[in-house]
Amino acid sequence: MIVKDIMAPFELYQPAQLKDAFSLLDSFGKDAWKMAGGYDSLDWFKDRIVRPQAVIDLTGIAEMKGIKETPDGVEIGALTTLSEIENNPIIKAKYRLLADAVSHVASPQIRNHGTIGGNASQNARCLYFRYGLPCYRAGGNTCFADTPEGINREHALFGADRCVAVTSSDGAPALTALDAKFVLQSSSGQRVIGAEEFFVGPNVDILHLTAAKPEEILTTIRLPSAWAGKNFYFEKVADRNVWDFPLVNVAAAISVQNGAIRESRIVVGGVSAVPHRLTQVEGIIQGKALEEGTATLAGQSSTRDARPLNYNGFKIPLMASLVTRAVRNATA
Amino acid sequence: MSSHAGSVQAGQIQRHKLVDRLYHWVMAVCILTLLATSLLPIIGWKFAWLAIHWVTGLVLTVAVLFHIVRALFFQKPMSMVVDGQDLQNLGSGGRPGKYNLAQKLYHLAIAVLILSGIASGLVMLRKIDTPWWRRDPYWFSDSSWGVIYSAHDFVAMSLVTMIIIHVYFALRPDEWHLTRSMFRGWITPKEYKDHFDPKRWNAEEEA
Amino acid sequence: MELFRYATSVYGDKVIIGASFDLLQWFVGAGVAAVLAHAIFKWIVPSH
Amino acid sequence: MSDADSNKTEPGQPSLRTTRRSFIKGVIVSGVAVSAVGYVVYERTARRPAAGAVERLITLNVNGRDRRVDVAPHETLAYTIRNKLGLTGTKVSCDRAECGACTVMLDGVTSYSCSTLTQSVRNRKIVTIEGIAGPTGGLHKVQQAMIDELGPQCGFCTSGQVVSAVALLNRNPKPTQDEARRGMSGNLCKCGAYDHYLKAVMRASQEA
Repeated sequence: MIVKDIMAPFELYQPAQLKDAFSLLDSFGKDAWKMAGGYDSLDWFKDRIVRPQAVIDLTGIAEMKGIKETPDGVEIGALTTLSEIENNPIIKAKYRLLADAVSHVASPQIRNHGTIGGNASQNARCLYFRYGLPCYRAGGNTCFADTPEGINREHALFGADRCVAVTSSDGAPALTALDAKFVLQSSSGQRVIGAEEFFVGPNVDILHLTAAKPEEILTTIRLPSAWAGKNFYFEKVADRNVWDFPLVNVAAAISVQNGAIRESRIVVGGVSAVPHRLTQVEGIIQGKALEEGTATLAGQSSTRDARPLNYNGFKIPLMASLVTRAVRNATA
Repeated sequence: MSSHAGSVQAGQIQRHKLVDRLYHWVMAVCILTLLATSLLPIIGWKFAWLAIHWVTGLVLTVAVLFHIVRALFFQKPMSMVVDGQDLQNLGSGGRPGKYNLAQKLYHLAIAVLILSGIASGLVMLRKIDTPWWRRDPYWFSDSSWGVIYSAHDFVAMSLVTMIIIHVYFALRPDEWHLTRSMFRGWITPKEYKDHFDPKRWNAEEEA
Repeated sequence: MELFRYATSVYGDKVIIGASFDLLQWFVGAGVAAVLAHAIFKWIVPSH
Repeated sequence: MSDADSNKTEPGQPSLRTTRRSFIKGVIVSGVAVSAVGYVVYERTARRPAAGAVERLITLNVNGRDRRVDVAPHETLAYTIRNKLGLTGTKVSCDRAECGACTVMLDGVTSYSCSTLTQSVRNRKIVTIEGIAGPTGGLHKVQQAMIDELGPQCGFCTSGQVVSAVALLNRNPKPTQDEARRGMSGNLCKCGAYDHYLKAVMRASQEA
């Protein structure tokens, strides 16, 4: 229920080092809430849907900030703000796809404080879930969106399993297209997983959109050099150009050799709980000449397995158009 | 105990026919699969469990239906029912029939649990998309669904307790003749003489 | 510790949505306890 | 003398009545006093915060001045600057980072103060609409340009619009129309005076 007053009280912790954050997470367990930029977190608190005992403000951890080049690509601290990424010369030169994508997030003020880690890890925007209803994603046993009366124009075309919510991140499809690796750290060590493992669908975990465990912190995102400087395309379609989450967005990274597509990664957001990678389409266009026919073929074949709900059928032609444009217009 | 028809050979007294043993093991695999697919994700091992879970549930349902029909009409259903003699034997220490009191009570408890698990599970199938129908969460009110889910959850957790107890008894040396018979189907004449009351379990007639 | 999981329904009522899975450890414990009790009983009182 | 007459104030004469604004500020000042008393009385008996937990009495750098203020852990910056520091020029409208009325600058970049915890900006330089002025202390050129272009209608979004525009021009003194539109895109105007604000930004950028 929406209560418009100040938030319920919580204890705030501002660790300056990762190890302090881990010990806080270990001692508070389920009662802790990890907060980065805070724009999403504070909405949960204000609506009193999430009432953590302890909020751990990660923004003081210097080791999780900044962009640096490494021998095999670029490392982006999870606390790096979207504005910094958008304006970073290395990202703009080598991974323009990500700079493009994050420049479409929300509004300037939000980009100034929203972090790439928070953007990639943000929870579903399904209005029933955000309203605090006891749906599957909230630990309940029903879905309010996938019903005859449910308003589901923003919901999933692919991979729905009881829950039909989608990922609303603009950064996530771009990171997936760039084959980013996610570094998750906890007091017991670290693991590095690919985007396909980091983002999880409701069939695997109906309560979370990412594989990060409660005691883990997403500290770093690594972009491999394999996709640096390839042909990129990002486009987002939303109801408004500012603030709104994507209805559908597309991020494509295409490696071209002698006018033919050598390899590609095309990822669509807003159509599934995870960034929806078009593995089949990538296979179909591999080796084909980069021309109009290939682009049309990619678009047409992209929506083959779509299962629309009552009100989101419009996403099918929208997605097909975006994929066509991505293949047609991807440039270095 | 001389030769009889079927697979029973000299020196072997048939206890469980192949079809009954198969049923037991099919049920065991189904229940372990159902428990693994439901409880492992809860304790933190996440995987795509739902499809395996409901398909296994349907397999178990068919197996249980088969067992009910077979036990009621083609076997001796009374051999699994607690009778007065069982209670008298509690004091006197007399030998049981084909199944002892503990087995009868265990069977009763498992029957109640699995039948409620299947009943609640079949209703819950209405909440998911299957090849045969689209989900309809409005079949019952929120709280009715909650009660059904609670029943299903309690059955699942109770089955864990029951399986621990079952495995323990199967591993006890003084019950090995029973455990072996669930693999090979027969017991030795000596085991028959030592553990069972021939008046209450006429193995010759049954075979 | 609660026996059930609850949620707030569309109409603002507290509705039951399932059993609490915190109970799982108690069910496992009950099984282990029953096994131990029987084993100790059989150890103290040998069968006739 | 009718009621209507008694509410009239002669033009040009200073009003002796308490204005709505000064009344609200008085309430805020007394509120600060009361909460400070609570701080003195109760803080000694309160348990020491755990390691890493935040202190309540902090120093904020607002508009170039260091201000000591008692801030709860769950307090938003908009709440602190309006209700504790008395800087009511910053407005709160949606309280959900969706309108821009509460825009302030943190280390020169704009932020929605309604959705920022005060405790998380302790070490940053906060600039509110009150801290924006021209070189001689008068109106900032953006403010003058907004008056000239008839930007504000109801005026509720204006302080946010000014802060966004000043931050934009500090970073990019000669924006193109598209850059200006993009820079101002995080501020809603319910009256729909977007073109006026945009023209004002362009006018201010040409004056520099």
